[in-house]
Amino acid sequence: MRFQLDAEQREFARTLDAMLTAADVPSAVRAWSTGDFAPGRALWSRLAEAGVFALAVPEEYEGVGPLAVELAVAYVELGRHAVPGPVVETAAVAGLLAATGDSTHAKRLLPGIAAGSVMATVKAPGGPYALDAEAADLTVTFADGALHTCTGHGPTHRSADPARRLTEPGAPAELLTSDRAAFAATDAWGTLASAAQALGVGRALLDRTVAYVKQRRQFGTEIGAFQAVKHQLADVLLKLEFAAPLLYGAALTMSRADLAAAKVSASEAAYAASRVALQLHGAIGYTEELDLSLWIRKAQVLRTAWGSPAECRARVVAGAR
Amino acid sequence: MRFQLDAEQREFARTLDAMLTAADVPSAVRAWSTGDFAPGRALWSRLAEAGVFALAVPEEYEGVGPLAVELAVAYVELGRHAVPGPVVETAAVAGLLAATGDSTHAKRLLPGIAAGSVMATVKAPGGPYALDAEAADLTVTFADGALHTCTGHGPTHRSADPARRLTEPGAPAELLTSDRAAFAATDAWGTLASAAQALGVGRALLDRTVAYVKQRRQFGTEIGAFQAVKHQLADVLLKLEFAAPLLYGAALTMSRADLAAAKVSASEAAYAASRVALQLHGAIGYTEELDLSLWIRKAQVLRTAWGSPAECRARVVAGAR
Amino acid sequence: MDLDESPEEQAFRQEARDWLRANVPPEPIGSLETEEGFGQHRQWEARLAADRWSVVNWPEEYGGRGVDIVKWLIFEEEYHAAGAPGRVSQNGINLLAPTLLDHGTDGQKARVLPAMASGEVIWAQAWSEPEAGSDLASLRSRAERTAGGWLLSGQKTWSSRAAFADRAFGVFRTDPDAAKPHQGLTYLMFDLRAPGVTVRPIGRLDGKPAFAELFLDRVFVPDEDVIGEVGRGWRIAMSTTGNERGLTLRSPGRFLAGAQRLLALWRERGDPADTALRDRVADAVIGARAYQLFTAAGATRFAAGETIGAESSLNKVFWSEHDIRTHETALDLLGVEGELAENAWAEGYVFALAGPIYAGTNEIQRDIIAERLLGLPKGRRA
Amino acid sequence: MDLDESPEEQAFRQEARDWLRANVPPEPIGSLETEEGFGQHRQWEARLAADRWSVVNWPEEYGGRGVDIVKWLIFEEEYHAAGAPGRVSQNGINLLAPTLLDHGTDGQKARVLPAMASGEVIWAQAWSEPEAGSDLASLRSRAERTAGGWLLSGQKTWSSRAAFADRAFGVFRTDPDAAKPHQGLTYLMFDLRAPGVTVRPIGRLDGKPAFAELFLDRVFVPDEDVIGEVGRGWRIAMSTTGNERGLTLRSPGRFLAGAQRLLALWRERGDPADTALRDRVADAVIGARAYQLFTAAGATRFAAGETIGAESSLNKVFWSEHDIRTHETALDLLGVEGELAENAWAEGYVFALAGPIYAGTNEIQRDIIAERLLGLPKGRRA
Repeated sequence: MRFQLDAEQREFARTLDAMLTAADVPSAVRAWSTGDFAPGRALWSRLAEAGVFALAVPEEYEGVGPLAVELAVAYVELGRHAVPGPVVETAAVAGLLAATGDSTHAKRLLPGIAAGSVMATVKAPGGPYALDAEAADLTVTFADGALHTCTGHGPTHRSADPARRLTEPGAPAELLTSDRAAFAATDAWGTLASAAQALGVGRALLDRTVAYVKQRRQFGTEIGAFQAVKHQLADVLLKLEFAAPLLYGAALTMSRADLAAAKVSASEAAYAASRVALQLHGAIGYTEELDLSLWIRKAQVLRTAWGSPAECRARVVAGAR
Repeated sequence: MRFQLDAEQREFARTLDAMLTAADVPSAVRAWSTGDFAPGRALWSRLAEAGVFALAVPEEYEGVGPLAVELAVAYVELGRHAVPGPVVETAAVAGLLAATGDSTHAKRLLPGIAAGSVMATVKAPGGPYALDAEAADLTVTFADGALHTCTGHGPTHRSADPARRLTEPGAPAELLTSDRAAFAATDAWGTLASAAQALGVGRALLDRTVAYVKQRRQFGTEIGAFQAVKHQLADVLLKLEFAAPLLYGAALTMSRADLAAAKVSASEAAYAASRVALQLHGAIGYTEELDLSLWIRKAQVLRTAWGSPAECRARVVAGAR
Repeated sequence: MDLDESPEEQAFRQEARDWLRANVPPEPIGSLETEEGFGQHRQWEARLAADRWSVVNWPEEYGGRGVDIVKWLIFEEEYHAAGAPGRVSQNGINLLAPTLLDHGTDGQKARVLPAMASGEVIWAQAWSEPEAGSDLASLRSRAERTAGGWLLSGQKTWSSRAAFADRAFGVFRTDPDAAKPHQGLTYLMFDLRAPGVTVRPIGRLDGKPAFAELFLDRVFVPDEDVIGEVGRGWRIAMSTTGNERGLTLRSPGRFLAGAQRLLALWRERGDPADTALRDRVADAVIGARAYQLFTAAGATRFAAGETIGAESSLNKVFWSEHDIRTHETALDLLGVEGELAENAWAEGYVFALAGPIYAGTNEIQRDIIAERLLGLPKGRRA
Repeated sequence: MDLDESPEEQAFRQEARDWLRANVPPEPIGSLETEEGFGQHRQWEARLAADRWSVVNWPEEYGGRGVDIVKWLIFEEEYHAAGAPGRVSQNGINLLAPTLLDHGTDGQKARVLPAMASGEVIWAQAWSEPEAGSDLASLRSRAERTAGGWLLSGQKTWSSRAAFADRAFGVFRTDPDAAKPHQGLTYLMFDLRAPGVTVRPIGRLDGKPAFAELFLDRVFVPDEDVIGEVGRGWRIAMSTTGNERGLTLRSPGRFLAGAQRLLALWRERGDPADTALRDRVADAVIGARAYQLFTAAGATRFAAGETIGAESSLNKVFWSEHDIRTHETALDLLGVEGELAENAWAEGYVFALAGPIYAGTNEIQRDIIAERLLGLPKGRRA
């Protein structure tokens, strides 16, 4: 047993972190929110170069995967930097295609996903939208008990997180699979990626808030010296630090119950982090002008994406040994 | 609208408080816990003299009621002083008897309840026990869809609150009523009295803990000066202060939903008070030697008595206009 | 002790209900945080005022009906139950008007209040400054003496409604040499369109410009727009926030109506077997009822001449946390639809999120509760 | 990164499982907080020790198997999954033994450890004093020099197990004139049956004498029972609580088994439609798994030679609050039956309630988390 990221995995995280720190992601997020996808696309290409989208793609389809732990590592960084676009959905579609019995579609589509030239998204059975389908090259939809590709897309609705564009998928075009194993793989990779993203969002919120309370002064002292402030932040750290091992543990087992446990813990931790971040920043945290809002709004909506807290808890109880 | 206790009601509370403060209730509680009912019976007589047990009894049966607000006022004091015995159950039985269509039983039993000579208890439909039936003069039981008196009683089980003796009722003897209105009245008066008792328990816990943190010193200062201590106590006060108007509002309407709202709020507030009391007292609060334990243990078990939190919430949703 | 309404109160409730039924727009009007919606809300204020429903508890001479607090609570219940629009004039009505009624001159009252009641002049508050959040004693914006008045300079922020409002009020430092930071402050009213005022709207979390930054560069304020004595602005501001804040900042009617909407949503969309959500819906109903009754108790004491002091901190913490929980429950009930920015609960949720922050953060309120209501020793907080 | 067990670890797990299956009493033995149950637990310790299962991670010479931390975790999982009795020797094994192994003489180890491993000598801790709760620096009990040893005088309290145990350990003030309150303390072992010792059992909330007050009146302790250097007791005590506390105070196996028991109760008694309780059962399962994996990560680092510092505060807050929530859920699931003092969860609930208080209150742990892990400025806490 060696339950710790190895040196290579940690280095991978540091590389992504450095790349994203240098990339001015907040500007790409704001552009994406207005429907200008170019900066986001450019970021996407750089992430592909770094290997991020090849992690869920098996080697036989020009990927490097499946590498679930590395995917979790990468998506924590994507969440920490609030990378826009259907990053989670692309991982889910990759998982789907790799799991279809018929390799035709996998051969045609997976190499592009791995290389970053195919941005993919999916409308899962749970909801009416395919995230960012407007911007995607491939939209998969669930219809009539099977998964299909789509032609075009319908109207886009605004999300409470403007960086998430809720697009209705177009009409089903080509049948991909009606194999239950492919549905399960979609869900597994989507849940894993989403849990990792949420954990990263939570960490970004905590880090920014800790930095803020160290410099913000009220009543003659840094507010970080107030015990009420300390304890709120300590509780957020607790939630994040106990969600992280669930995430990596789920990446190792890829069991439905473990993934659900990771998703609910990470997204509830991120939501708690967003509430505390807002409370401790005060009014300035409540504006969209501060970058902090990019994470606050994402933390709110990630709770329901890829399994609401209630759905996840039901899966945990159903799947507990 | 005048939603405030009047001078007479406040004076009634003060009188009971003074009487109970002088009466060394903790000793009576400890005796009651060991099966020595004499000091509790003596206390019961004094409460009857003060009119407490006549409040749910209509005037036509030698009572002074029904006076639901006054009963709530009195039972808050009973809770604050941890008075032992089936005080809540006696109020419920009084409500039951007053609501039966047939006045024979009411005439026979209610004057004694009002005078304090009949200590009554009841096994409600929800559970297997009639609280303190060992000590009571009258035990009512629910059987075959009707309410009956009992002959004798079965074995007694230990409660987590040793002052509550969980006795199995004896065999049904005389039929009292099968009128649904009587069931409802039992429940209404039991729930009201229980909510009031819980509120009083919560207040006692808060008062004692506030007094403790003002004198207990750690790290060179009174622990009541720590912000983490302050905020925990502020939250308890909040819960109690918003449970109180629900209690008195329910006494005015006696509606099932309002009573349930009062019960769940008061007993959850009392439980929160018990957890904070224990935490802030530290190890000394964890011993049965300190009187504080009388309230801590009662707060824990009152949550489920006369409607668990879940049952109460179901009633609120069912009954909301 | 009772919760009864007198025949007169019942008649008042019926009159309000009838008027609202006949006049509340059948479809929701635009958000008051948008320019178009702001205009619609201003028109709605005029309609309320035309039939003297905009400020029922004010004296009749200023456009009110002179009703007592119980009737004001009744009106608020009916108002929110009817689904009537949010009150774009609320900053003026809740924060400035009580101050004017207590401390203003007759001339000021006659000049300001009727136009506020009619929606002709919409007021923004200008309390906070970039370096002074909950710590108002450290305000730095200043007013300098000039012929016939004062010149305001400095910066205010988190000025609710200022993006579209007409005038603003706040306290300014008139004596920088005062012995203590609370002293030397003066309460002033000023025109948001006056020369020297720059209004920079700030988008809140949902992008709507719910507040603004104000940059003030030698903005002239005539003496007639000073409220109360020069140098006593702090005490004047505090005297009004203290006694009625708990009762007027958030009316119980608002939460009762919110709980009813949630209950309706639950009945329409909820799964009866889902006790987890049912319990949270129940808590919203219980919380709204508790707040209504807590307020009724406060109103009874207020009507009997008592003042509401530190208890208003209990009030503030309670409603602000209740409001967030209620909206969280609604969003969870809506599931994936709850993510839509345009869903009926989304704007309310964002609005609710500000509750624990403004008007004194809930951390400060809890300190006040502990120190003033429980008598715990003052600490350094850190 | 993996969670795999080596073939050798799997074999160890199987060996432990087989032994436990053959040896764990089929019916629960008495509570270890009663005199009769204490004796039964002592016998159980002897049985464990006879087959070298009582202290698997100790060196073989003292009765252990010298296994590493991973195998210790495996043993604990199997132990609790088998429903084996609580460990009456845990104070000695978890608190005194690590100190002896680090700071004791060879003679002390040989004299104390084997008898501890076999249950022949059961140890109580004697840390707290009436006026020093979490603030250990203010300890006042003293040890005065005498020929060949020390004379202990003073009072200790909250001494777990002391009602029925044989010996105790703690720190005593040997130099009242030391410059700082942390200095001048010495770590000592003493006999609870020695002349001058009065043990007064204290009933906890459920009435069981889970701890005691110790009154010490010139109790003789020979020099051979001083651990480490005289005057350095504080540092010695701290050095052992720091590095492994997080890993040994509460083993994940305990919470995994608890979550399984709750899950079984839910499957037997729960209403599948009651999602409110289902969600809480899920949280117990999730929390136990999180704690298992968090500990696995810590064990990996520990095995790699790293030390566990302030992270043990995260650990302490997590398990103590998880433990209470799990028991609350079970009691709610039991409904009216949950009130019975004799129900299977009642003793565990009362035990769990102590978690957030002892070994440094959770308030202090949160201060440590904020200051040492998040780097927030030290405050005065008040």
